[in-house]
Amino acid sequence: MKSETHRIIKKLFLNASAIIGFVLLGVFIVIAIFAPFIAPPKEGRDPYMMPIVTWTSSPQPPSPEHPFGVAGKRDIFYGVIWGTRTAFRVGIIVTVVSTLIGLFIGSIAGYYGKLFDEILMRITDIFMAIPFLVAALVLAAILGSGLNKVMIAMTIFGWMYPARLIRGNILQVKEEQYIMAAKALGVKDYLIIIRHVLPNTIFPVLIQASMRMGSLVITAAALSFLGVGAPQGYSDWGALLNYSRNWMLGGQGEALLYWYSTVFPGAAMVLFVLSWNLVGDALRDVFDPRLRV
Amino acid sequence: MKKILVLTWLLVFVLGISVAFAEIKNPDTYVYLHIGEPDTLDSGYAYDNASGEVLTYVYENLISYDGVNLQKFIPVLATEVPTVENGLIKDNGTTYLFPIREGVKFHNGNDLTPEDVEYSFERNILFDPANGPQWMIIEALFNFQTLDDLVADKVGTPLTEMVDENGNLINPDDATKLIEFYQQVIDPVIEVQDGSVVFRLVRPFAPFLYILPKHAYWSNIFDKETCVEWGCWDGNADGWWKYYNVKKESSPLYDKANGTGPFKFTEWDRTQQKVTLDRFDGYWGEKAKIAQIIDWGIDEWGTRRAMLEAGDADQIYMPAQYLDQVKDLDDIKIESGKRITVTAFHFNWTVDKTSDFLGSGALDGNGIPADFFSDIHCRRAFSYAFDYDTMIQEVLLGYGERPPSVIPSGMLGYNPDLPMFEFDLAKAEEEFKKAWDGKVWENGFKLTLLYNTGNDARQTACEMFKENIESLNPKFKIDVQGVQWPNYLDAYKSGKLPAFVIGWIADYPDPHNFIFTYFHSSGVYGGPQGEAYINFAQENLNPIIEAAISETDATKRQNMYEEIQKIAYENVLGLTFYQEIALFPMKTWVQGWEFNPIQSGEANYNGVYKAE
Amino acid sequence: MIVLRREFYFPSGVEGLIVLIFYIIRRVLFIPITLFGISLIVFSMIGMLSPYQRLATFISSPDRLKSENVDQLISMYGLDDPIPVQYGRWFKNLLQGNLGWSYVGKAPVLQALLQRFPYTLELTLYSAIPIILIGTWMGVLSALHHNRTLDHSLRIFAVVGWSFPDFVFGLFVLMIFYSTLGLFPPGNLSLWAEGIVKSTSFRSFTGMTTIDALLNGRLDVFINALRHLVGPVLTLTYVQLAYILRITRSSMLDVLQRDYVRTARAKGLDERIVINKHAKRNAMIPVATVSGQTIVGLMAGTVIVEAIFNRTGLGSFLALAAQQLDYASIMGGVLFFGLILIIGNLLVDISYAYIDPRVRLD
Amino acid sequence: MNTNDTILNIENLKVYFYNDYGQELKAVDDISFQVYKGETIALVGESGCGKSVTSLALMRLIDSNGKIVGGKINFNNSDLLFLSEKQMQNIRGKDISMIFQEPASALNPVYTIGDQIIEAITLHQKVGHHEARKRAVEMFKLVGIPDPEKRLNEYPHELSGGMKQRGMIAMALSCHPQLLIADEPTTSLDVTIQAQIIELMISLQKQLNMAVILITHDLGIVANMAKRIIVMYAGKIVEEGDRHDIFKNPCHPYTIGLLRSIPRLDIEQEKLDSIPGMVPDPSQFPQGCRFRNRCSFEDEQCLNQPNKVNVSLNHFVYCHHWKKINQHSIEKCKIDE
Repeated sequence: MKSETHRIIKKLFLNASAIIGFVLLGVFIVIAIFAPFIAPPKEGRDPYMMPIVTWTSSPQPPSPEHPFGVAGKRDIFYGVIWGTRTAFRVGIIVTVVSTLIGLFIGSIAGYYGKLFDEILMRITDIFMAIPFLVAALVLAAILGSGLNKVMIAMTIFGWMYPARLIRGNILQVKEEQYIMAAKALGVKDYLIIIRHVLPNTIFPVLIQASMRMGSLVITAAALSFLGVGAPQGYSDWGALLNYSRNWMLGGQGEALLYWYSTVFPGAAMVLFVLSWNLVGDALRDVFDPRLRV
Repeated sequence: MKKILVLTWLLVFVLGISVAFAEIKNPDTYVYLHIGEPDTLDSGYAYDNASGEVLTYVYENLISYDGVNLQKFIPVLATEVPTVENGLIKDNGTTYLFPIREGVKFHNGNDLTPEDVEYSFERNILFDPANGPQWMIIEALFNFQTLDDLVADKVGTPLTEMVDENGNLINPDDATKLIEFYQQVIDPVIEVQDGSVVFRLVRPFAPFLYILPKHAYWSNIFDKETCVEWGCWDGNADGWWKYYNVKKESSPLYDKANGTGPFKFTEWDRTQQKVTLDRFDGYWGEKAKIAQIIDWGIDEWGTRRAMLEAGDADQIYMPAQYLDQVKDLDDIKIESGKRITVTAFHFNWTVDKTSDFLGSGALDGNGIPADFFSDIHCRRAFSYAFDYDTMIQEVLLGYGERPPSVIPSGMLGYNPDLPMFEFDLAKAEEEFKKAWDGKVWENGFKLTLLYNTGNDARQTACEMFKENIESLNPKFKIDVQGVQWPNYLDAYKSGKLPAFVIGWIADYPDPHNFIFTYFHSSGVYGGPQGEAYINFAQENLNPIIEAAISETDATKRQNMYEEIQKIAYENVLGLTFYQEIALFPMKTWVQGWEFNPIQSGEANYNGVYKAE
Repeated sequence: MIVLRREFYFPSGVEGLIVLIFYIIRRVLFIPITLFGISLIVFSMIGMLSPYQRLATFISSPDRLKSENVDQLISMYGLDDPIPVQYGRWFKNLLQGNLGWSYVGKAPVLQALLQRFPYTLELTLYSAIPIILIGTWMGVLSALHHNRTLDHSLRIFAVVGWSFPDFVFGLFVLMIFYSTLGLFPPGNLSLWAEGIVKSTSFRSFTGMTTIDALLNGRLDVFINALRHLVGPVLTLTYVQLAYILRITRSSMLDVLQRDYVRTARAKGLDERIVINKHAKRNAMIPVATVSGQTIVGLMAGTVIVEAIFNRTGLGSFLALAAQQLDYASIMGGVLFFGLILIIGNLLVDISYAYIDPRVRLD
Repeated sequence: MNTNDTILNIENLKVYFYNDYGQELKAVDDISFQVYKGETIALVGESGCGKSVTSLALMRLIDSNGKIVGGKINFNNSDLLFLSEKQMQNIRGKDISMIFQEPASALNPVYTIGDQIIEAITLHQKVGHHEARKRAVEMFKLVGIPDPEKRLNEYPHELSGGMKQRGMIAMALSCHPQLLIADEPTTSLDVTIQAQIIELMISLQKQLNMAVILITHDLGIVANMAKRIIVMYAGKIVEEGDRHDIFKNPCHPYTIGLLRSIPRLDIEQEKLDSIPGMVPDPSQFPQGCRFRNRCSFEDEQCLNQPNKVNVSLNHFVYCHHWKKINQHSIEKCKIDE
């Protein structure tokens, strides 16, 4: 077994994009953990709300006490740092919950097949046929706006992708001999699923989950653009970008006058998504049995 | 093979490059970009700016203001402005006589007749759609807020109970009653009298002329013939109720218009929120200088601004906070104008029990009781805790003024020397200590302030309250929440908001329009201020408001309105934040532009033209 | 992991045709059930709203609304009826082909949808071409240079596109190509071109301006329409590119391992033919499915691009309807999209059988 | 068999691979042998002994992480290692062609079997599609595929294993190559089909006077088809000779071990003899003779590389103690044909 893990680790670190991915992710994790020290919140205040530093709403250029400048009356640096925590919170909770739901439904549909498969897959098709943005907007109106309400919407309309993936994999794995053998031995169904079926089909789901970790941040940003999701002033990159979009064309003839209000949150978001994607790619290259190159 | 395909595709795209800058684009078309699109083109129903700015130039009114002077009228479709002196206002201000101009043509060639004028007003009154503007005319002529109330008073049962929702009588023999109602109550009030139209008011109504001039699109004059042909009320006494409060989209005038104004209605492209008007060459008066108007709703600020810079737009709507983006660009100039509008902060004296913005619902540090603001000290403490000057200087970038109360400057009843609230945290602390005999200061409180997302000024106002009040006492907690418009409306209209920021744009430049709206118990903002306030208003405000409306002597009305504003100040009924000065960025090649404080749009379409 | 989505067998000749027709009938029969399911879910979501919230879309000047008007309007539009009754009323109208009035589109819902559909279709098709072409081209390139600099740089380039919120990138494109260079303006058409399109002499065949312009022989209008398409297409392409690239890359990597590629080489075929003819044809199978999904996904996903570039389209119509809770438009729009999505998937599955003979349509 | 009609002469061929750890795997380490026109030669050995790699090296189709580090491959008196890729492509499929073990995955699933054969024919024989199709039908008949017209239009997944292998053979021989490399052609087929394929290959070889390199680990097939046998172990040739020499008079312990591990019908055997130990890891081949750690006759002399010893005409062995071992095996058991 040793040589196998050795081979994987070696393989991971040979691949340049994997290194970039892991390093970036490490940086973000560190920032997220040490956010209270890097950007200390005012006591008694919700740490996720960026502190108000001025009342004029036009952005101010970077200055010593606001290294990333001011946008929407608030300090961008604080927003970007705490935005890392928001990104992880949104990413992890939504991905984990929706993947679990997806796994549950997908494995039942895939493993038991026939009637289960037909019904569950029809339900999945229905959920997939509803355009996500519309569903999220209506849900936000019902639950009220704010980031956690939007997370619920993303979960309710996010489980279908892992479900379809796991079902497809299970359909394939189900035909393998070792599953027949386990059945022949009289092992109970749910044990077969957990011990035999899932371990062999989990990798693609993990890889897909890592990709979705990144993309959720973008979906949240899109929802902020539509006026739902994190309110202005909340440390969320999407909210920050939603504010700075009105200043992106610059001013007084200088197209890049307010560059900082877009560049810092934008860069944070791009690097965050990039890291997850590169990690996902690296994992797939290593774990996908086919790609033993 | 693939690379070639991609390259050809790119080549085709770039083919049509033509650098277009500097010289005037579309010289005889005026392109104005704003947000949203008209709600309807039926003047009887329309009650929003986007509709107003189109209707104002397609239809015309009996009279108009004399340019930007809102105290003087000039005749339009009427040949003379009725005054007591010229004998056209009689019976102590209850009878108004308008001689109708001849030789005026509608866009489809029909002639303007006095019957058209009578029909226009009667049709709108009998239409009186919910949330429509007709309450102004019904209040002026009949002293009732809605046709429903008028019918209830005259016939005995409200109209809504006699007619089902698709316009049929629930009990057929009510028909005779309703026909009589029309013949005896409505018809005699607006009569054609050899070439003129006579209005008979039930009691003197000082601002009656203010409801009729240009920009008051609810008093537009239709062509009876065309309206009947398109399917509106046919003018007979029988069956008028079929057209009462019909759904907005089923009105025949929803997307059609045939007026006498300087512009013809050409097209309303609802996939692009774009209205196109073309100059009406058969116009009786001085023709418009520009040939075509494009009134276009583009909601994304970045896109509007880019089109202005590139010259594809001549004028755009700009929220104040983006001023320094367009300030010193060479081919763009910025005009400004003070609208007759006031943004104020009001309290709900008895919040609806089911509201989830009360927290625990008691003075225990994480909530407020439903009648928190019925205690004057709480209201006064809030009045000291708001930094009015910073709001104007920093948030509105100096483009705003502070009227003492709800009556904006430039109108009767406005008096800058009336007492004003000032920002003084020390006094705020004193008041909080006195509130609810000390319990507020001891246990603290928590309340939620709501704003509708996208409205930067209202959001900043809430955040200012939060910063200042929370700095007084750590036990004070104010939660600021942004919600989508439907949710804001739900909370505000059902009385769930403890306090709210709201603005009012003048229907017509008369103090009654503001005072009634803000302070009268059945005014638009009366309801949401809660039970306790309605009782307070009924006792000490309604009488004066109603008296002031029927007082014809200007100086007496001025004192009455000042009296009302003093009461409002002493009882801290509302905190007026600002009267906004709007900014209008446009290309330097725009000439003849003029701003009228009462207009609903942002450009005088009949006066603008484009020249270097 | 390349998973064959479903088992389809498509024998050639007449026998195949019969199997195909039966398969289509079976799938088509499912459409009403799925659409019914969608309408139930969406309506129950809307049903959870309070009548006040749902009132918003019916009134135009909310800050002038009087309290007594509120109850009158609620009963007029039947917002306080029990949910099943409202659904029943909506469903009855649906059966008569009347989807109700759209307050957002200011027209009957069906008409509003049909007016906007050609614009979205046009933008989707024009974006699909570069997305799929460049996506597959880069995917193959990066597979052939597995884990070498070209592979990494292509992937990072594409992922950066994917990780950019499209409204940020859209505004960049607008700033560069329109504000500074003045090349590619937003909107559907320039004013003069729109004048021509709206004139009676211009016949509208498909509703898609570029195609209609060609059919009407108006090359200048065609070019102008294309110029207005560049901005949104550029944005959509760069944002959607990464997905196609990744699928092509991993599918290509998998195929290059296969024995038949080695057989092809052993036959003495030139490397280019081995890659383009033998390897690519197999690698494109999963890509075809994904491209089908991307095209259908684009239909709903162009909301933000339509807003930034001020283009008419279904996406922004639906988003506006959802924001204002205009339930008739939401219901109509969601069913319309459901139909497009299902038919789109059906077409993808059928094309699947053509591309991959192993696939059986049973 | 005179030397001038040698069509293939491999001298000191070395093919090394580099794995993820950067270690060098000497898969084929200094191999030399000749192939004569119209002769079938068998490369025999356990899997991983380098026989497939040798064949791929011949076709210059080594995977990206491998390299031909030394030696010469003379084919029709030109060294294949110095040919350009273009020249090599002319040879592949025309002069030398190859068939593989897994017919199921060796044919491209998305093209009909007809397309794939016609492609090879049109590539090398510069004939029109119609003519190529005619020749493909002929080839199908030659390899015994019934109803060739219909079969041509079918996809690989519609054919049985045996049928696919026949298709492969038809494709390989469609341009009448001088040398056919058959890499475990029958391994994945069931026994009855195996016999048919072997008969087919034998008859085709005679008809087309074609040299065949048969790569297999199944000595049964070798006994039927091959004239000369080369036994390989851990990347090296350990013994080479005519069929008679190898089966009758094996000298290398590994060859003997192999022969003894074949189940025999004609004699009573309670237990099969198997060679103790495992094939060494290619990254750590033992010093000197690579079989020594599994050889019961091992001594310190085996530490240095055994050189090529000529036992008799055309019979060579690479072992210091071959005489002793040979004697020992003759006494131990009579092994007949």
